[in-house]
Amino acid sequence: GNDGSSPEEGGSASKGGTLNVLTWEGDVSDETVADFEEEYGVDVNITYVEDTNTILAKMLQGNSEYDVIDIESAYMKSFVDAELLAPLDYDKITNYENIDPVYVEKGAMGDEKLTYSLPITGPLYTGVVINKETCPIEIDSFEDLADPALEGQVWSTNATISLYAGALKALGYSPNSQDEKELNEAQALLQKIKPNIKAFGASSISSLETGECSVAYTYDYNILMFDDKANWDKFEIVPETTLGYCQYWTVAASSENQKLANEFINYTYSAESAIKLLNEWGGVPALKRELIEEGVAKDYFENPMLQEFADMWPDHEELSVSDEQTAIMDTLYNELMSGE
Amino acid sequence: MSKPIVSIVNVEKLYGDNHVVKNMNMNIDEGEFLTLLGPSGCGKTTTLRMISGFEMPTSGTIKVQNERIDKKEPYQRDVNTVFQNYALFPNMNVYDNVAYGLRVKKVPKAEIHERVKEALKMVQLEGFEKRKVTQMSGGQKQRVAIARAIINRPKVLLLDEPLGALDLKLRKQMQIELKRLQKKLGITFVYVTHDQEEALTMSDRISVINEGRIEQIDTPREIYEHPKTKFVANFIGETNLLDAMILEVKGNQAVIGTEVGKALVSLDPKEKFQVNDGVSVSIRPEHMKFSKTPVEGFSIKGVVKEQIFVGNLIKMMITLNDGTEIRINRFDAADLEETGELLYLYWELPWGIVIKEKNLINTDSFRDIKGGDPDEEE
Amino acid sequence: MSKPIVSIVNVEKLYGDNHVVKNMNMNIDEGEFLTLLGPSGCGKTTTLRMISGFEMPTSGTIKVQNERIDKKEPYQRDVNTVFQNYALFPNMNVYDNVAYGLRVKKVPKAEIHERVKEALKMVQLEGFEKRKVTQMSGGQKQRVAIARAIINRPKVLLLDEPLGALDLKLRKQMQIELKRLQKKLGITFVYVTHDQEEALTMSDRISVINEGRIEQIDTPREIYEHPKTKFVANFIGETNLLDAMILEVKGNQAVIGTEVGKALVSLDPKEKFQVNDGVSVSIRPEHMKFSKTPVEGFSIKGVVKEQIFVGNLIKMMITLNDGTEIRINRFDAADLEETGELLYLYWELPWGIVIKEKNLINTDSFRDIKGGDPDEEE
Amino acid sequence: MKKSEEKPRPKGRPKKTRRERMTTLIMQAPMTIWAALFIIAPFCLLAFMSFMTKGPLGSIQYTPTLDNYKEILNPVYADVIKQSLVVAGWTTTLTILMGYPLAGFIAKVKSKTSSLLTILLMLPLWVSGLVVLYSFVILLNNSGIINTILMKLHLLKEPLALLYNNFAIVVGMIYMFLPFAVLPMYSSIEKLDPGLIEASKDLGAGPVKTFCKVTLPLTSPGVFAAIILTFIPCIGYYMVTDMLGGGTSLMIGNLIYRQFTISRNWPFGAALSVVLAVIIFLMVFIYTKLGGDLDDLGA
Amino acid sequence: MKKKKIINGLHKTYVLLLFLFFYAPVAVMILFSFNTSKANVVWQGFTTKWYLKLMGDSELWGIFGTTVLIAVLTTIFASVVGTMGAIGYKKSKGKLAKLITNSTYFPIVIPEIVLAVALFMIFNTSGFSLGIPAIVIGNTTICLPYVYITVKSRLVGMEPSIEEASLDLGADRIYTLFHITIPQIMPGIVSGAFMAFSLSLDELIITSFLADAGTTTLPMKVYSMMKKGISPEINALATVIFTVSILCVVIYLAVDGIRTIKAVKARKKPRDL
Ligand SMILES: Nc1ncnc2c1ncn2[C@@H]1O[C@H](COP(=O)(O)OP(=O)(O)OP(=O)(O)O)[C@@H](O)[C@H]1O
Ligand SMILES: Nc1ncnc2c1ncn2[C@@H]1O[C@H](COP(=O)(O)OP(=O)(O)OP(=O)(O)O)[C@@H](O)[C@H]1O
Ligand SMILES: [Mg+2]
Ligand SMILES: [Mg+2]
Repeated sequence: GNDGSSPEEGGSASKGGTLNVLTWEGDVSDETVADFEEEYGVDVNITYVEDTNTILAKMLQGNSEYDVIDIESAYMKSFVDAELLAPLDYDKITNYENIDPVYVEKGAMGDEKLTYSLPITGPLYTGVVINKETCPIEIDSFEDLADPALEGQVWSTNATISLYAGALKALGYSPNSQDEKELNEAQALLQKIKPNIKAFGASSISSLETGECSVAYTYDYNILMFDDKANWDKFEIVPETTLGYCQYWTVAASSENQKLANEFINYTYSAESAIKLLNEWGGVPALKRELIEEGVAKDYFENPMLQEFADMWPDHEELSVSDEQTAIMDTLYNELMSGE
Repeated sequence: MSKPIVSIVNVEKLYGDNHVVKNMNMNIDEGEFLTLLGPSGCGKTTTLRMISGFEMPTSGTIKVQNERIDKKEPYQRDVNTVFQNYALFPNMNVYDNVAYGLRVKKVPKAEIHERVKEALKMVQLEGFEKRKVTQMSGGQKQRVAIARAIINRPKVLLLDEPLGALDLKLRKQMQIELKRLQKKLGITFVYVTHDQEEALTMSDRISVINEGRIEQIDTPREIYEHPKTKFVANFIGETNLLDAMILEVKGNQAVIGTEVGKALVSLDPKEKFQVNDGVSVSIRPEHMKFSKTPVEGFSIKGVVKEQIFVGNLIKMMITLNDGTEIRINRFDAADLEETGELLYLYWELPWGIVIKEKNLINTDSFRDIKGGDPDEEE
Repeated sequence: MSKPIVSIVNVEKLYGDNHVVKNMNMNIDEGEFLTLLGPSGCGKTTTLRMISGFEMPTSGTIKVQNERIDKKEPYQRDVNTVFQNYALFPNMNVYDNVAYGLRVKKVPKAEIHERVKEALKMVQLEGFEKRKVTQMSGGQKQRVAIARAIINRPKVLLLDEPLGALDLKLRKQMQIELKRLQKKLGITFVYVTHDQEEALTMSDRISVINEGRIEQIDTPREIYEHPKTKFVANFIGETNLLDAMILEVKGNQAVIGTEVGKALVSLDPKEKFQVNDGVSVSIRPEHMKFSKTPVEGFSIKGVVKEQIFVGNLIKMMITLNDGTEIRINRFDAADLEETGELLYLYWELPWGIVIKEKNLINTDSFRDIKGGDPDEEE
Repeated sequence: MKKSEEKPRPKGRPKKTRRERMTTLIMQAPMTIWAALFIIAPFCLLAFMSFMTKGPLGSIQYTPTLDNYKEILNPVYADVIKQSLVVAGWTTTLTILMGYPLAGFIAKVKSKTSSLLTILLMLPLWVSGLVVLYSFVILLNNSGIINTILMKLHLLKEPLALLYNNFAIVVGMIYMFLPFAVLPMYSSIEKLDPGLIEASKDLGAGPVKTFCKVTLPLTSPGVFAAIILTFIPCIGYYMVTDMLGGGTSLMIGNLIYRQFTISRNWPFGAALSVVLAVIIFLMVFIYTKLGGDLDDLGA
Repeated sequence: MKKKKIINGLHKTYVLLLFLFFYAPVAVMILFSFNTSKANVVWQGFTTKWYLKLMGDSELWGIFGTTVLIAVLTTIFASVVGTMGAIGYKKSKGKLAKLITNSTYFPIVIPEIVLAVALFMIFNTSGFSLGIPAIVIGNTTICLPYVYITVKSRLVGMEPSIEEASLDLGADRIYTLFHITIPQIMPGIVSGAFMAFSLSLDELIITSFLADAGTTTLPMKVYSMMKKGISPEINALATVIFTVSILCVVIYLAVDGIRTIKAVKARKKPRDL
């Protein structure tokens, strides 16, 4: 393989033991995990995240045995501030070079120098997606979702941050604004949109596919984009509405297996691992394209979105939420959701 | 006899293969107290349930006041039941239980009130209106059940072992009460019991049932003194049964031979007996006599095995040669005989009841129905 | 009397405020058949449960063979119980039920086998070893329960209404069987029943209990013929009770006055009676006589209200002036009297039993205990 | 006579022997400890926490405050609670209405058949409630199986909105809780003495009257138990609202869940839990006062 | 009578429809385990690849194993603690006894999430580490009342004199417990245990609060997949579980049927007495 560090030399010290990895579905392929276990002779426990906040809460209570944690950028600052993360050992992460510089240069919000974190894949976006076949109106801004013509046709993410950040951005504010006035304005906008919303939830693909909804404000459309070639023409994103963020590998400060943790992170950056991931889950690769081009389907990179996503990234202000913002948004959210 | 209020004609009932009621024919007269008596499982409850409508006869007809009712729903019949376990509604108090039948019929409130009071008075439960039925004793519950049934003024009241769950003393007391109530109301009572004493005390007529068949319908006295079958003789009261054969017929009398000796009996002139006929002779314990010397015509003897003093009588057990045990009840509180003493047994002729063997078809019920209604249906 | 095997001294039992057993004193002799007789709720079961160890006396001592056992666990006592509802182990077959007591004691298998066989033979259940107890009839279950209890060869066998759930016929039969078994085994039986006839039939002695108090302990005959209290007279057999006052004492006889007339009685020489003493006179229905003309010394009269034929006897109901009902049983099957006829009542002197009023303290049980064991404790 | 003058022994004589008490104590011990450690103590702590203050990043500061409860007075939360109760109420009503005839049927058939039916009823939940629930998304969506069939049959032109509304929530909830609700109703119907039904008919009441006046009142313990067994879990079971309801309105279960996850505000979550617990306790209290028996809940 | 037949017919039809309602989603679940689409909402084509994948999916089987392990442990704990408690508290009427027995009912009458939160807090505060032991404790707490109630109802229905008969025959309390009481209440224990097992298998709320890094259960896995749609592989696993359950029921019925046939034959033997 083309991985820089050979398992023999790196792994000898860490033979045996267990590595607890907390990650999102789709951020590491099952095969890679199995390969790693075999090569290093360790057990890898994969736990899937439901919500990063929960992890943060658990870790703040000192009740966690995770070694490797997959964090979304929005919470990076909180994790760093709470000193929950250990600095990465770049000596172990030799595959660092494989990563597309675009993603490394920008760094993560709250960890701009990537002391603690490395992006797992290319950027993810939350934004408005339209089913071109069924959407009754032209949409080019977030506010358009309030159009009465869309009544009962909108799917929305249920992630608080994305909701308010999207509204803030549409109003011309920073998506990470903590200003109460600005947030209240955002609330007013959301309240206008809410009657149109059919459902809040995680998975939106199905509802767009089944015709349940014609528009979705969602964070997982990228998967849909790459999953099925037929969808490439059917769906369209509204670039003005996008929020970008990345998932990052980090190592827990409390981890007793830091060396192995770094080795694991390094392992996922091998071209082989990246190819397996793309083939299993799709998505924007974090590695340089030339390293993986051969491993994936011929038409994989023909998807026009792929380039667009990569190109959009430098202009995006990554999401990052503070404690105060969480508190305010939360109250607003409860208010938003309580009325009929 | 007055006109029949209930008539049961050729009724058969099968549960699957189980032939529970066999060709039953019976007329029940207006105002009479008729008891169905028989051992457990003989089909008494089944018969009652067919009259009340909870079971359908497999074949045959049942009429109440000449109206075929076997196609009516139970709640459309003018017949009420007092259930063995009372079946009081536990969610209602005494008043509501008794008023139930009237409320269902939408009788005006004032009238309900009136009639409930009257019914409760009838069963001597005034003042218990508000009591929960779960807080009442067995006898009281029984009375509520009766009040609840009679308030509807049914033509026929069916009672399925209504006193079965009560203790002896209370039972005796309720027997008398029930009988009085029946007289006062003038309603026809069809009463089920397996307690022969109860049947004898209360009934105008008793219908003795065995394995789904009516063995005899008659007045208590007739049944006690002139059982038509061995089963009836044995089931009603204690008795000593001797299997015998007629050796000699002399007018109304006969000499019979048993395994343990000869004896004399008098014959029923209405029936024909011949020499060599197999018969059974039933002699009640209180009619069995003994003597220390042989008695003319009798040659049955045995030894005293046991004598027990039971309240007002002395029960003697005599063992015959072939091991048969004969019971004798003596009411005179004279001194006991010696255990082991040899005694000669005899009886006064009228008390030795002769029953023909193979006489078990219920001819009697046929006779009974003959006078019944003429318009029998297909 | 032989030496007592169970002695109950000054035993009291309270459930909360409910005084269930009151200062009970009783000796039970070895090998005797003692019956506790009394109405429902009088404390019979409680007494039995104190002997078997399922309840602790609130105060007082209980000894079996001079050993205080009230501090022993039930399973350490040489006493076994036959429960009213049998309490057979439903998860075991007949053999296992009977063998249970021996298995617990780790008796060798061969011996268990031997003894189970013997016990089953004793109760005539050979061949039923493998039968599930749920598939047996009431009488059979009863016998298994007895076999299970006697296999332990207890010194005392306690039986709590063992025949209560059986029907009349079977019950009579089991009474005789039980009595025979007791004689054969020679074990002391303490038998509980509320059926006085059963008590009279089976017992050597009867202890009549009323509201937690022993009213009288005596042989059946003595209890029937010489009840010490009104309660006993009333509870044992049917009786006619007349409240009266002594008007005149003449040697062993007395003239008494009731509300409905005068009568003669003979007095028990052991007790002192004075003029003006309040007494009750008990006359059994079978001892009450009547005549169409007045009888010397008696001036009680009444009219015939009802006459019922019950099997072997005729029950007459006579109403006196003050409304009291008098019952008369006639065993001669002669013709009935006319209803409404005026009759004069009398009795032969020995059958009019005089009971002193206020004679309800159980002096008798004290007398009984006096001869008891001398080493009573603190 | 001397003996009887002796004072009765002190009343305190034990009713049971020492061994019996020992055995009882040993048997009681595990459940006592369990209840104390894992039920009573946690609830006490929960109550305690509800009076604490939220610290930065979701930590807890042990300074007592009533703010959490004051916050609950905010009409927003009253709305959330009301909304939850309404959905739970609908679910419960429909579950009972649908479950009662089923319970009646199970009670009516032979005992073999009835135990088979009970097993069949529970079996789908055995597999994994969530996976089966997810199947409802496949069944109910606009181009789902039901809409497709109805449209193929030309019964519909436009697909019916079956998913992401209260209808879907209630269907899902019924699916999850009906089996549990049927059991207590079944056992109380089975316990009903058939003699009482006959008595009622005998007294002239037709089937409908008999049902209203006898059957229903006498099986009400089972119905009450079923109500409790449906209503209470409904309130907290946020998965169904999330998955099938589209989450357009917040339920109290989700709200509490959010406090411990997204909002990281434990004291407030604790306070909400306490309030919810109190509401439910009041209901259960009324239930027992009406003569309900908690034992019926075990079916 | 005719009316009765019609009503009976309607009743049967209703029950049939209700079971249709219950099994429709199951049928869909089974059908979609053969779906090629990963998002698994729209039918795209038939495949058995998910079953092949499932066979080699050590991770999923590991999760399944964890789930079953937790359920088994929960069942054992709940059965033992609940049974002992029911026996021990059968006759107790004191205030303390009431407190304990009533609090045992808490988990049924309180929304699960409240209990989850309370347990989560107590473990955190006391420093008891989360993970399988904590999950088992949590699940046991939820299942305990079911075992307690079912066993208690058996105990109440049990003839009290049967235990007394055993003592009377010389067996001490322990012997009586094992030879008389437990066989008598076994059906209660079994149905309580069954309840505990199935509740625990499907338990999500408490489990996800009390899970630690290395522990995932099947419901947790399923719930986390909601983001992208539940993969047909999960459907395949659920189908396998379902099939096994059905097989168990069928085997049970068969064994039971054979037993009844035997019993009927035995009864037909000539009756003694
Ligand atoms: N619903 C039924 N299905 C099948 N067999 C039945 C049914 N009801 C009664 N039987 C059978 O019919 C026979 C007669 O039963 P029935 O209840 O009429 O007897 P019974 O004379 O009332 O007896 P008991 O004195 O015990 O009440 C019995 O053998 C009984 O087993
Ligand atoms: N465990 C108990 N707790 C409280 N009171 C009891 C208890 N057991 C019995 N009693 C009361 O004690 C009294 C006597 O009861 P006991 O069972 O000894 O009566 P009994 O003579 O056996 O009656 P029966 O003939 O009905 O069996 C009754 O009033 C009963 O209510
Ligand atoms: Mg009957
Ligand atoms: Mg008793």
